[in-house]
Amino acid sequence: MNLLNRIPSADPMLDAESFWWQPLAVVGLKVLVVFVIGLVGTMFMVWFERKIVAGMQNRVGPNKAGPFGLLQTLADGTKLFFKEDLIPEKADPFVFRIAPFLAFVPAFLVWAVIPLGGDFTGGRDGTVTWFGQVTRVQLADPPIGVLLVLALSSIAVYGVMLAGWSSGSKYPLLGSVRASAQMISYEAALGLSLAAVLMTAGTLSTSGIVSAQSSITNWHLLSTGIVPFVVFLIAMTAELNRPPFDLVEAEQELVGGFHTEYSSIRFALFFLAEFMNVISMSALLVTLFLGGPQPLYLGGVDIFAVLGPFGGTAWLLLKVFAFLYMYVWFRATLPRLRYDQLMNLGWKVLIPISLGWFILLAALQVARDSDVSGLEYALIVGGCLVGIALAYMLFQAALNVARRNREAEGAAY
Amino acid sequence: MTPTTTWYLVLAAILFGVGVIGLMIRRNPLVMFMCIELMLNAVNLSFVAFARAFTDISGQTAVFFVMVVAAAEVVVGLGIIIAILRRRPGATIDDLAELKG
Amino acid sequence: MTDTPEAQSEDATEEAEASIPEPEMLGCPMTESRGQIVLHVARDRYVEVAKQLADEGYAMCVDLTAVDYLKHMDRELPTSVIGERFEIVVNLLDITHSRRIRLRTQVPEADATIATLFDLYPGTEAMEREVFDMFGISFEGHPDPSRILMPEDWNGYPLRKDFQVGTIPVQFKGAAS
Amino acid sequence: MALGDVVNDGLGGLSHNVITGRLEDLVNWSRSRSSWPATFGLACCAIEMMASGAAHYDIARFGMEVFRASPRQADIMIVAGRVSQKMAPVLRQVYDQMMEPKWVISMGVCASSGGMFNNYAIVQGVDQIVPVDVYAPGCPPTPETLIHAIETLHTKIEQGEIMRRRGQTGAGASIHVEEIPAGSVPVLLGRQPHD
Amino acid sequence: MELLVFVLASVMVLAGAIGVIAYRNPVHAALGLVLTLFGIAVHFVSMEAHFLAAVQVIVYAGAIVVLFLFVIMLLGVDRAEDLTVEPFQIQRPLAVIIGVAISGLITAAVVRGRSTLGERIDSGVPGDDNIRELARSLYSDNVFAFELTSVLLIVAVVGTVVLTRRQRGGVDK
Amino acid sequence: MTMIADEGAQELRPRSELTARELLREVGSVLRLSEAEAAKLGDLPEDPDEDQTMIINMGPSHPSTHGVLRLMLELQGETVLRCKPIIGYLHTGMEKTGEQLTFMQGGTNVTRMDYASPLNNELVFSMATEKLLGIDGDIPERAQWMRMLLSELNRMSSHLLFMATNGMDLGAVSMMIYGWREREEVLRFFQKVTGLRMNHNFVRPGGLAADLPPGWRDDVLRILDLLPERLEEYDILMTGQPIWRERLQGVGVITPNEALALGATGPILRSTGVEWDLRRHDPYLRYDEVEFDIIVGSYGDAFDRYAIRLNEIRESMRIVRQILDRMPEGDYRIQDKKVTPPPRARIDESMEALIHHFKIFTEGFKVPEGEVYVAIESPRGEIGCYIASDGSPTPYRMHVRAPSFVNIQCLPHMMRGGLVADAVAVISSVDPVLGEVDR
Repeated sequence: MNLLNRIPSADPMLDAESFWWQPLAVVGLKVLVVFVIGLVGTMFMVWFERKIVAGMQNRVGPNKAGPFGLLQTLADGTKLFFKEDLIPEKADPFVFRIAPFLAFVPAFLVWAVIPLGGDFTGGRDGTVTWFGQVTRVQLADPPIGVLLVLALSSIAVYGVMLAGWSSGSKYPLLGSVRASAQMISYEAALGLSLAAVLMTAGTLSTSGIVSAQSSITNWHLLSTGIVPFVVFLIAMTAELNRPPFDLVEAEQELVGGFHTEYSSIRFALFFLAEFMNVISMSALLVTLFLGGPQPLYLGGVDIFAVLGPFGGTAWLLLKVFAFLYMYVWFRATLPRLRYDQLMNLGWKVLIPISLGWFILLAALQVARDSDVSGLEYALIVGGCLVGIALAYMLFQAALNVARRNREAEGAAY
Repeated sequence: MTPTTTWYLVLAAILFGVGVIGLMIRRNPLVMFMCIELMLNAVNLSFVAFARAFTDISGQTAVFFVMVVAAAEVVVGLGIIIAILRRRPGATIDDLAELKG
Repeated sequence: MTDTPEAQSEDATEEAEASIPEPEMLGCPMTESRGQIVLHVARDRYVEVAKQLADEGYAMCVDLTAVDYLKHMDRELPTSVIGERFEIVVNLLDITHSRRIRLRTQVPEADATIATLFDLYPGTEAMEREVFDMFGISFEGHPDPSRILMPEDWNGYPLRKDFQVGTIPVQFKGAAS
Repeated sequence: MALGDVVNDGLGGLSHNVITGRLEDLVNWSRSRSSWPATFGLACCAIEMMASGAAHYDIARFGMEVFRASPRQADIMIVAGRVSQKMAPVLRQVYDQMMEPKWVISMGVCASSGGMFNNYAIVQGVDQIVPVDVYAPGCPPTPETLIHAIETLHTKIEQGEIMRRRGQTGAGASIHVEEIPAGSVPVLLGRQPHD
Repeated sequence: MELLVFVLASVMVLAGAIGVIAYRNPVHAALGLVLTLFGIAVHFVSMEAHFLAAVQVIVYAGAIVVLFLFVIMLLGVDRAEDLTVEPFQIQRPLAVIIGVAISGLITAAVVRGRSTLGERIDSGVPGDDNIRELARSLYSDNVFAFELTSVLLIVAVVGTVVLTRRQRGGVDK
Repeated sequence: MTMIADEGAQELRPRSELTARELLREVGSVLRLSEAEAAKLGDLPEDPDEDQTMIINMGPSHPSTHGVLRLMLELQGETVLRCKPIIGYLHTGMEKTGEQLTFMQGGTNVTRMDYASPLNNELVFSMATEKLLGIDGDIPERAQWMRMLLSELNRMSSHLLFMATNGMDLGAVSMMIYGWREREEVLRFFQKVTGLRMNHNFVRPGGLAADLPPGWRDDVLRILDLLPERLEEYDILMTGQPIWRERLQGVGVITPNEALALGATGPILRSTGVEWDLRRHDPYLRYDEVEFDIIVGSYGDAFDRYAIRLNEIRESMRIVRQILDRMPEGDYRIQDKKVTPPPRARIDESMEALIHHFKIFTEGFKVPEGEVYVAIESPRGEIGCYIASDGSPTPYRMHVRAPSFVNIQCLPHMMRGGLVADAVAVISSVDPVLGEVDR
């Protein structure tokens, strides 16, 4: 057992028996590319958001730092880096120190399993050949790729939670309790809508999911019937603490939320993590529902075909970009939800909907597998719909009863 | 030298022992719960090790069930702790004796 | 104010008119100031009169303030009213008939207290606290008789006429919050 | 360049060479391009301060639209409006909570000198409590005036030395404010009221 | 390489476990538990149980320990426990003895019986196949148990809600 | 006072018979706790008991408290049980300063109280002074209409400011910028007329400081043409927005009786369904000659207050259009030598005019003895000015009845039972201007 045998174990495509430096070079190159894309993307995202919001508000936006203000993020970062750092007296020093890293590292790691490009044209499986190595344009392709993302996003809670707790002051604590409740609640809806995709694709690997979406009708956006996509989008926005779900940082209510006491480079890490998360989760959304690097044939033409091997990457970036713009749009227009409304939306709307839809999809899948006739198929669908409708009515009735009980118990508060 | 199944089992044994010690010396109900989790994890580890040793997936299946049961147990246990700590702040495990009714 | 000859002559005419009974309302002398009705209420009938007015429809107490007449102890007042240093001025409003009335109550310096209107008009809470803060007149029965505008440990009552307007050095006492 | 200098003064003890000189320029540039203000609106001037963030004036051009509610993350405190005796300790506390390097703009005459309110309630100049870098005149200063003040401050930042604390350069945060024990009788200076 | 992974992960596991029982502050203890859980997840990966590794992180680190932390913060019971006070003098040494004895016994049993286990059999089912096989096992052989766990979970949820419900109209969460 | 010992009925009286004080005590939404006591309670609850509540301080430098309002909130979880507004962080001693300034200078002082609608402050002070002087019936027509024009434009700018801050407090960041954008148009007109964007000191006893500049009509028309479509944008962005409605509807409810008892005026009183607007019910200037509607709500919640202000902008625009049609020619100030300084041109020619000018601006004019209370409708409610004069050129006592100061007492009643996020919406919907609260 040598070193080389294990390094690419996450990437079974790499054949370790060939020259030793080639797999190493491939892996190193990938790590470098992912790291650079992550950082530059985040830098660009911060600038992009400020510029677009400014545009939507009839303002100019940053334009003094570098051409078009492009270096604004660099200025922010450098400034924060050279600012005085402080650990509050009441804080728990150890936890206070590690919390920003707990928020930052998972945000970065998500990139490892996102297929960043590759050749998916004409039903190919997205492999490319570098240094004589057949590989995917993806840092690692573990068989449980999607679960890894879920695991990372559940770890990201720690950064927020511990940051608020360790600050030893009231507003951050309130912020972190809010944050953890919110993230846990929406994780369920996120997972359920994800399950719909996994069932349709029949695999947990991200590259497998992309390969399964070979044409636009196969895109999970359509093949799972839009609903999981919408649920995933909303739950993801909540998971990212982006407006209109940014209660955690609700400046008007909780000053700065969990990072109120943070300054200097630690604050910069939270700041970076937030934007990094926005990009990486958008990329995940694109991977899961919109075919990732799969090209979109407009009138039978792949407009990025001219880019050759980078066509897939261009498609991915374009799709991600659309979602980034949408997030900025959300921020510029939507008012913030209230805490109880947020919880209601998560528990009483999104989870039941995604659960019901998942059951429906599962029934269809079973029907398709057991090769039933058209009439039976329709019956199954109808039965499912009736069942879901009944369950929904029962659920609503239960909610009403609960509310009435609560009011009867004393609506003092 | 590669680790064999024995190694994993020994590690699991030590982890289990640590869990036992923690369970006995700590008095904070929350920390005691964590010690129980440690012991469960030791068992999980050994299950997976056995599963690989015998090339039988049922070991992993068992781990799956252990996890689900652990989740349920933690939920109920924390519920009880919340209910008690709300009424008697700073309660230690000895105060749980009132559960005997 | 009454040093001038005109004022003295006004006094004389007032004495001459003393035979004509002064206008009254609810047993209080009533005067008119620039077309606005003013009731001069005795301190012990203050709440009672306010209650009667409230029953008459003056549902809202728009304003409650005070004046320190330290330099004008001999100001012009109805004959039955003895001028004191402080005066509480209350403006009531009747929104159904769109009419206003003003109450003026004399409060002596030696015993700068008066009953609170909080029972009738809860909206006077902040106003009475302000008067307490600025003039040092305390309101009996007020639920929260404390300073409202100045820091809690402030000395003196700024709107009294013997409180100098002048600046004072920063009283920096460390943050309170 | 003696080692002792470095030990005593940190990087400030180094005679500037290409690397440290460029670094200083970079840091000063970044500080001036990204000076986040703390939200500290008090009175009329706060309205104009917010107006300067709006569409017509847009201080976002200087990267300044990031009004931080938490003083820990802010670089500039814009004291916008009159500071009362009751507010003074709070203001000082917020200033103390800000991290170095930090700057203060005193916006408007009330903050700068008490303005027309020469009376018992108003602190006659916020520089009695915190060190002020730039005074913006006007009552209230128009957004243009505020932007001019900000640009003046930016020039100041760009010429500043990064490693020297303000205490050493004389503009220091180490300003000592004498504390008067609570409950003391106010000393009346100022003019007497009219008779 | 595998040795290195084993050693590092084992150090994580044991350091975390000792942290759990030694830290006075419950939050720190919970962080120790997280460390242990990660170590175990690494072991799972190196034993080709990818799915379980992911579930370990998601369920244990992402839900159970977060729940612990949540309760600690919500109740404000994060004051450090005084470990020096011990009502039963005998309990501590006894605990150590029992713990060491249990570990020792199991270790002895394992070492004695290692011939039955045999040496490492490197035919673990990798990748997707592992997940498929696990799924087949869950949904065919153990489908009854699987359904039972769902009942168990529902009972747990309902029970907890009943347990923690405030008597008078509580805060609507 | 003697009380006859009467046992009376022992059973509980029905709620309707309770005095207002008993009612409030029963409801108990105001936190009666001094700061010292609050400090003693400490930060976090020692015993997380079931009934344990947490005291939390919002402000004075908190982003959503509109300056320096400080709220002491008693929270259970995130539910607000009781609260106590703590004010005075912007106390400026204006009433004391007002006693030092002549009636001529007084405008500079009062204009800085409600800095969102300075012209209304000047107007009420000038009207009180005029009433004391006895010249309130002689103000020229053009001055009256000009005052109305400025007052209504100021109402628009103030309500636009509310739109901006309300949007900001609820997290609609763009709305904030839009509000400022439109307000800037009005301010530009003010700057042209008065020379200043805020704190104009333009309305003075006897009339105004200057006539309208040439081309003013086009400027006003430009604003009137611009605003309606922008207001429709607001409707799309906020009024029809489900999240916006969710956040505001049913939040911060106050009943008409509570509002009356607490002395609340303006949009707060109107949101409860009470039709009370001084412009209609106690007309001043020439408001009885223009047509406009009083916007009244029905639920008394934050959404009603928002909608009232939004529609009042539209009503103000209607009034302004009528003013444009009817603006008479004539003098912009009373030609009373006692009060009015001589025109600039005459100062160069005549020595007497110069002396007269000098005397008016140094010594001021003497105002006859007496006391008067004048109230007008400011964007926040009834702003009143109580002046007691002793015949000298300075007021003996100058008191301003500030609408925000009284309205802010509604906060505890509106917040009770809401969440912290609601508290923010409630503060915003009351629209307090702290300069006016603390004076």
